[in-house]
Amino acid sequence: MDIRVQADPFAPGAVLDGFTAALSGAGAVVSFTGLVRDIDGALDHMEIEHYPGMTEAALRKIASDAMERWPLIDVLILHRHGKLAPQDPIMMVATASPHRNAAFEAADFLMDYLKSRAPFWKNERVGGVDRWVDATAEDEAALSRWGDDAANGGD
Amino acid sequence: MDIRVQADPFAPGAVLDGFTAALSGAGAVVSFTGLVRDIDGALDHMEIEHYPGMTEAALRKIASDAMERWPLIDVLILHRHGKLAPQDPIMMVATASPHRNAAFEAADFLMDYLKSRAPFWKNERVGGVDRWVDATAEDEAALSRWGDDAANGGD
Amino acid sequence: MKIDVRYFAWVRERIGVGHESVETDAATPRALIEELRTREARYEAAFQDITALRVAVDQELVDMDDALGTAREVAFFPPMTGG
Amino acid sequence: MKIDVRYFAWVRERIGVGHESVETDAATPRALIEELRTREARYEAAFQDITALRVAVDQELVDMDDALGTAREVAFFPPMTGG
Repeated sequence: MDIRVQADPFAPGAVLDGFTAALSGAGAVVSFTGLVRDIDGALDHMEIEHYPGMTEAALRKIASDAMERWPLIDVLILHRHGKLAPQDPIMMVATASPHRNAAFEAADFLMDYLKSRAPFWKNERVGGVDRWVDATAEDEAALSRWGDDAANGGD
Repeated sequence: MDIRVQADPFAPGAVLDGFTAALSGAGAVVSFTGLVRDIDGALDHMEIEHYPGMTEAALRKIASDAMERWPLIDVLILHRHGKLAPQDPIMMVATASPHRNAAFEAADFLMDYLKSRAPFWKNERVGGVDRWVDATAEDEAALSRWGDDAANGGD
Repeated sequence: MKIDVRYFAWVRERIGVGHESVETDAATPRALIEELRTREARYEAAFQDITALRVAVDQELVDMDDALGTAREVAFFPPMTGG
Repeated sequence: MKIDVRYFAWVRERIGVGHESVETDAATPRALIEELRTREARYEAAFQDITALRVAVDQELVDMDDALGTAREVAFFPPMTGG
């Protein structure tokens, strides 16, 4: 299990190759990379706040839950904080398994929990004005797909 | 759309970074890498046969179907043929979308069709004996998840 | 008891500090919020809609009505937006 | 008509060649298989279980009973195992 919370930029390819090289017995590796989206071309930058200490613990919990639930060989979660430019990679998860479906489902699970259960908050500066990104009802609802208690964590 | 059929090895990370660098407006990139599995430590090598000409056309069709079905910014399919060693990357797909779910679902779709509708045949040499890998009923059944005519292609 | 109270995102901005030490006998996060609201307008501004807030006690997500017990650190923040 | 017939994987191995030119009036892939089976034992060995085979006509997957029409290239092979 590899959990990283960092202000520094990262190259998804280097992370993927490092993750893959360390595997033994894997047949399937799935990666998800989140990029800073700039749909209207108006985003100056994004700033991500987090809760040091709790962040690492929350990510470790999410990764452990995935390892318990699927036959995974390894899991990686990397998430940046601080200032990011449009198109910068924000975060990445990777899963490895002997089986394709397990790798896909676990990556999807990691993303659902990471969105709503890890203490990150995105702030976007658009046209010189800062605004906090709102959580969506869909993100919260997505957790019910996995139908367990963790979906009810928090209020 | 980037379709590659090649005998040469490839580094998944370099492919992922190249794919990601060319994107505009993407928020989500999903990659799947298939590795030569060697569960019993007995695999000498794998040899993949394919149908030159038809292979490229079939992969292009599968990628186009995904682009029509989901709001994707780009799709990549890379598949090796020839001789591969245990743990070698066999193939890779990547999808990019503004939306996470579209990127995940499309990558899953590409894999399902690639397994049963692209003209590749795997041969494993185990303990000096060659054997053709059998297609599984599960792989065929997986296509029905997507519920369309293409699932009935072939006899 | 003395609790280190932390604020994040717009909760932090409205209150004006990232964390502070609070002397309280509140039994739950909800009771702690009600106590803080009576202090100054900036707390009222941050805590006016309690359904828009999440809380962690000793760095674990909990419900607003869970017991604070011997908590050392309580954090209030809006729903998380990672990923 | 003259058709380029191609074989892959164990079909190719059993027949002993990767492709050959065949003069035939078969109307469907199934009819072409029945014709080839009568030729030599190696064809019989390759084609004994037609349900284990797939066919492509001019590089597109089709059903065994589809019309060959003016096909130039027909390929027989086992179910594919890519990915």
